[in-house]
Amino acid sequence: MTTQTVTMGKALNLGLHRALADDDKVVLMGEDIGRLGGVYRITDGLQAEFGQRRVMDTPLAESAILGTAIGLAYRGYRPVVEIQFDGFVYPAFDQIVSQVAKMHARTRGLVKLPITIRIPVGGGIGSAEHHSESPEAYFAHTAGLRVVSVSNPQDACTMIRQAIASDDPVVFFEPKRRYHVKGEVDDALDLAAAPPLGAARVARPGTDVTLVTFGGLVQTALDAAAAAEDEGTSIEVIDLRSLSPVDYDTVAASVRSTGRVVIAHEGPREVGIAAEVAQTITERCFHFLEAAPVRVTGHDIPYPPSKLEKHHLPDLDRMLDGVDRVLGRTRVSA
Amino acid sequence: MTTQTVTMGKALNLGLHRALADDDKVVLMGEDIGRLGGVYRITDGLQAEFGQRRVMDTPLAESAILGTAIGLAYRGYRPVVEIQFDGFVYPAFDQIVSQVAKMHARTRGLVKLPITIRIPVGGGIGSAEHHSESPEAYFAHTAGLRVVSVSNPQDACTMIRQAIASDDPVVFFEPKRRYHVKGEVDDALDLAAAPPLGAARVARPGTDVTLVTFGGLVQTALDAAAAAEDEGTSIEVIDLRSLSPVDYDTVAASVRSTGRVVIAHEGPREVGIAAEVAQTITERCFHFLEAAPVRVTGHDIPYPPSKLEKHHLPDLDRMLDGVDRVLGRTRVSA
Amino acid sequence: MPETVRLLDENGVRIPSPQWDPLIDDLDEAALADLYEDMVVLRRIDAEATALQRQGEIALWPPVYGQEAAQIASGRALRRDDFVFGSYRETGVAYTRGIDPVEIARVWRGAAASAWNPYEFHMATAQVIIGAQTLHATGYALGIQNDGSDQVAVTYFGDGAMSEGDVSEAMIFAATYGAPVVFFCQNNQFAISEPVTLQSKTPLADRPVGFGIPSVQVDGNDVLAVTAVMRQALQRAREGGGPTYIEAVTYRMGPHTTADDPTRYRDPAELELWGKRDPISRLRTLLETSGLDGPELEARAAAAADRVAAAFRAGVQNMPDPEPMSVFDNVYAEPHHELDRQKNEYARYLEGFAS
Amino acid sequence: MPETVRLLDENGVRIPSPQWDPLIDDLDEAALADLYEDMVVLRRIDAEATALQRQGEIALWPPVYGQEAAQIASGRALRRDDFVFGSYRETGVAYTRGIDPVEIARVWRGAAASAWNPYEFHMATAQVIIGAQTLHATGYALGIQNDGSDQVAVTYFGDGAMSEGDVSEAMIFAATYGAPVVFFCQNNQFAISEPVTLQSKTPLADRPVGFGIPSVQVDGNDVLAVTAVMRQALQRAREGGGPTYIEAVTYRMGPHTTADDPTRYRDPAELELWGKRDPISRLRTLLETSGLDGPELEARAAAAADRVAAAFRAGVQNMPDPEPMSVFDNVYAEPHHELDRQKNEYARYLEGFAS
Ligand SMILES: Cc1ncc(C[n+]2csc(CCOP(=O)(O)OP(=O)(O)O)c2C)c(N)n1
Ligand SMILES: Cc1ncc(C[n+]2csc(CCOP(=O)(O)OP(=O)(O)O)c2C)c(N)n1
Ligand SMILES: [Mg+2]
Ligand SMILES: [Mg+2]
Repeated sequence: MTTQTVTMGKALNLGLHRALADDDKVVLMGEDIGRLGGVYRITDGLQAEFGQRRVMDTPLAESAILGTAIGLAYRGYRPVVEIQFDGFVYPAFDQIVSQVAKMHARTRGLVKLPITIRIPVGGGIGSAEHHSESPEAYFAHTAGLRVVSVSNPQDACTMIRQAIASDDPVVFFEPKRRYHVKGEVDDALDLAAAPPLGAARVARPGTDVTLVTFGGLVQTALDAAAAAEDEGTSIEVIDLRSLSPVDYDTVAASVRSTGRVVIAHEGPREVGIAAEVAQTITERCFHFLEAAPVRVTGHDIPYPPSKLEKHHLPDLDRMLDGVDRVLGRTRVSA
Repeated sequence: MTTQTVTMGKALNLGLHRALADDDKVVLMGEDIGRLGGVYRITDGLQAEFGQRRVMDTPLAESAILGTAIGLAYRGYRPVVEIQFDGFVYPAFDQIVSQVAKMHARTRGLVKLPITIRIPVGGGIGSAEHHSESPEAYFAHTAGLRVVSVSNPQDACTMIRQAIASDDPVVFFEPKRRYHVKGEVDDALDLAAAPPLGAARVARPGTDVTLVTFGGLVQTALDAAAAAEDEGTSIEVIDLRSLSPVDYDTVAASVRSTGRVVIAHEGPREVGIAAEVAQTITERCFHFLEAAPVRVTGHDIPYPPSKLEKHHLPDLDRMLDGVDRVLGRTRVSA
Repeated sequence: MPETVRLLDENGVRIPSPQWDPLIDDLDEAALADLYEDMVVLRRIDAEATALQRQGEIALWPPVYGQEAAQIASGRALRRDDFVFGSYRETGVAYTRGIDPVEIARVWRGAAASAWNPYEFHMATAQVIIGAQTLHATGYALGIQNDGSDQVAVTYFGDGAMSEGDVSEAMIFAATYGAPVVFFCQNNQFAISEPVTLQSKTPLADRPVGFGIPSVQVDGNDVLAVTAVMRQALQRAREGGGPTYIEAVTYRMGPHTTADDPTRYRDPAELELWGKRDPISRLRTLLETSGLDGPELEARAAAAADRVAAAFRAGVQNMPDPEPMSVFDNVYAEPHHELDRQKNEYARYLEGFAS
Repeated sequence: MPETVRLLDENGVRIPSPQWDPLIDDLDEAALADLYEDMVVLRRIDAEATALQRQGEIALWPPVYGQEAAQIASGRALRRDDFVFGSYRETGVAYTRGIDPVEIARVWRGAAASAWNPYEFHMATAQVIIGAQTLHATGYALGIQNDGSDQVAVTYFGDGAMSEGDVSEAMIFAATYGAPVVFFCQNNQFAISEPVTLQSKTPLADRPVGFGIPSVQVDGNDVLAVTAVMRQALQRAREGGGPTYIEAVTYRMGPHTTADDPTRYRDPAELELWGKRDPISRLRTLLETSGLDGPELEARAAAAADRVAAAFRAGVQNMPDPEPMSVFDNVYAEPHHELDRQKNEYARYLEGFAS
């Protein structure tokens, strides 16, 4: 085992590198991913090493990136597509929803589309309009796709390899605000031995409240749990990792023991991921619930200008406020 | 008051006619809507009467239809756009999500986009792939849009007029399977006196279970309620009419009295409308709930070939099964 | 804009062309008679399908009627291992690939989401989203290029499709990478009710030129010309010359689908005019002129059409409905616990009725 | 492809043109000196913004550096009631419309989602989704047409945008309806790191021709030529002649935005080459040749730039942060009970901290 301490961005780079090295059917496609190495440098150095056919700078057209990835997959390739920012995935929505998601069912399993759609996601980075979106719910609602969101360097490295290895299309969310955070990474981990792509993770055990989140908010949830502990509340933090399907066994087991659940995400609340998780948990754990599940989410508004994003994004205080609400307390804030 | 008995399709035609006659800023745009009058003849005769500038056959490009509608709205027009079938809205998704939904907030209210996006929706019509989709959740999740779904001729006629009159963009779903069903329609109803666009309607009062649905399934729910009455169960049927925002006052009032709620729709379950309605009701009525809210929905699959659509779509039996489940009974079917 | 390539005029008279003739000099009478038979069979499949639709055996059918030469000649020009990505109106192309029309009807009957095995026939299943397949073909062509193969990807689409952003993007990608793909546009003059003049005031074949793609307009009702231009395009792609666009100018003699009523929007005089440009009778005249026995030719083709039609009808009528629980199949390639759960729930629900 | 229109060469020497000169014969020295000053001021705004970004006053800035002639000359050619739909890199065009650069910086500071009032300046606020605005302009032009007005809609976009399906669709719609819209493409050779050759191997100005739209390529660093072609295009649109495409060939001398490092992908020799084609010094030479006092001209422009820069800097530095609760404003034009509820919840939550 060879571990190194790297940022999450570098961990993704290592994972992509290994996928390219392991399987010559893997090709990377996207805007500015080749010579520049991507605006976040996630693909840095890969074109130089693997050449322009394996790491393709494409013309500026997202629908075409997905559409040609489908054709490549049709021929046996495993395309890994980068959407430059979350807000630029919508021009490709038709190809994703009507083609990528439906092809395997349409062809009765004859045509597999092992396409990985990498999307830098979410806010908290002080960026411009369309650069801080959280479109996870659109994809989780779409049958035929798998949707994951990574929260730390080791998961980023392992899960990108698993996503590429999966015979299903995977929408792979990378929270931008975590790109620069470092951690220990073994980029040669045996994929079969690693937790499967669909498994949630108890990021911190606790007994009073279950706090479910994913991606960029996992660290916030851990911080909230640490803060709550000082106040005498024990929070179990679950990192969903997979948003579709959700690993409900892990979530339900926790809620059966705590009786209370808070679900947090950056994306809008209405018909969002938290609604789904909350209702499914209500269905499966109704008699264990001491209180209605609480959602701590972005508001139902277009992403605000960055000076105001802190008033949109769930932070430690809003998570603790949610915890208080699910505990039936009215929080008196610091 | 001048009422006539017409199909829901004709009721829409009458509503569009009145909107065109009342306001010369109203323009209709879409594929085959002019000379042909639309594949469902909803715009039949309108081009002949109002001319090619008011009722425009457009080139075959959905993104452009929405994009140019935005430009027209920018200049003070009130475009009514027809998407030929539910499955063809995705090429326009970017313009809808990134422009239509966000423009008013982006420009601090300076630019209004009173665009109505008409979408024939749903299954049960024995049609081909992409012709029976239920994409409501994608739009209800999108802040900045209003989303409605009509279930009967009078609502169709009145609500299309209200949608066009609204200064907000409205995604207007028309369940295809109801186009041919007739009812009494007054197409000159005073819009101010009519129930507002956002209001739900108790379609049938009842005491044991609240059955919430919309669009094409309202009649099914009424039939289920009638059948259940014979078995001694009193179902209150709520026609949501507006999917975003949902009129939770009406739904919550019902659930507070029944203690049990079933939500039914054709679209996929995961992160669907029913998840949102269920969770919001759980939040607002937790202590009134005798059982977890039950969802009766399409499966999380691509819409199946039409010979199998009856195994995907909620029907009377599946609704009654849901009612039994929320009542804690195990249904013994006929 | 180059002129429209035409090698056989509307009256079945051969128009010699030093440029194009060498590309079809192997097309002897036997080969032409085969093309004739293919077209007759195809027209019969359409007629049979239309009848089956009227009888309620299938829900819908999009006829190829009028476009037989465009589809048969271009399809026959392909090598077996070339790969086709078409729309929903490519019965003729599918026929040239050896695909059983029963499989096509399976979809229109609502018994399957798609039909044949794409890898068996080197043809993707039908695409309903207008223009989407042009990108798939371009991507497939990039794969061919990566593999160093001399196969060609061929995409079929309509005049209406030319307006969809996807089709422009496909040409842009194909041009940028010099991908071995042929864009075969059947300009049948209509997108449902909309005349092609609504998609463009200028010839559609001008567009690819703007993207840097060689473009040729061809009389789509002329088997010889279609064969020639298609062979040239394939050859160019095989030799690394990149994409070509072909616009086959033809006419949709039937309705958009069996659900359509073209009398609402179509000029009868136009229909009559195009009826005189029929691809089948034109070829028949040529064959007769070159000495073949017309009635014999016709009888042989009719016999073949009868055989195909009978098998087609029988296949459709005997088609079983799919299994209810199959709605859950193949949504994912790998295990999916949540969908399994839904599947089990629904199975239990169905069992409730059995008991 | 017609040749590139150029009326002022790289050394500031006037190239006479019987075709184009009549379109600019009113441009006397005073008018040219104004254009010169505009360009100097614009370059200064860029420099100031870049400094403000370094100082953390704004988060990001997309410089126009190098593209001054393309934006100033085309913007100055517009009538006040023409309506502009641009991208995020149109500081110069906005300047010609009278828009305060402070408003532009407000957005890049993250203090507002958009800046000025579109109806006050007849210019839509910045568009970040590449190419989307070309459709808005086309739709607006359809409205102009309906109204029987002789206004023109003008859309600005980049070489990279030419690949997005929306831009092709916009040209298709504009051509079909003969909409009074000018497509103004600033080919600054790059889409972030990607050279224009990745978007197209052939000249971008060929594409509109394929859509049936008159197309002209112009030296984008030549104020005279840009003025001439823009005036012609506007005139055509006003007279009912429909859309025109203009490709202004220029160069992005700076980074894509202040966050970009162009040394990773750009050839220094190319940069140097384009530095010699500078639009400002070229015009200055012309003015000097025609007898104007260079240093005086420069001093006057510098003074104007100083004034604008000082006001700009002060405006940005004194910009207040927006109100927290304003995130809920204007999501809808009409009352929305659910959002009001969320707003009230959040207000109560914030009040909790105050207590
Ligand atoms: C994205 C999309 N929009 C709309 C439709 C509805 N539709 C089906 S066929 C058709 C016309 C297609 O015309 P053309 O491309 O000329 O092909 P043809 O039917 O003439 O073969 C339309 C608008 C669709 N299938 N997909
Ligand atoms: C739909 C979309 N995809 C990707 C991006 C990211 N992006 C921002 S600017 C840019 C390059 C644009 O190049 P060009 O059109 O030439 O304009 P320029 O920046 O050179 O002015 C890209 C890819 C975006 N903003 N929108
Ligand atoms: Mg057609
Ligand atoms: Mg550029």
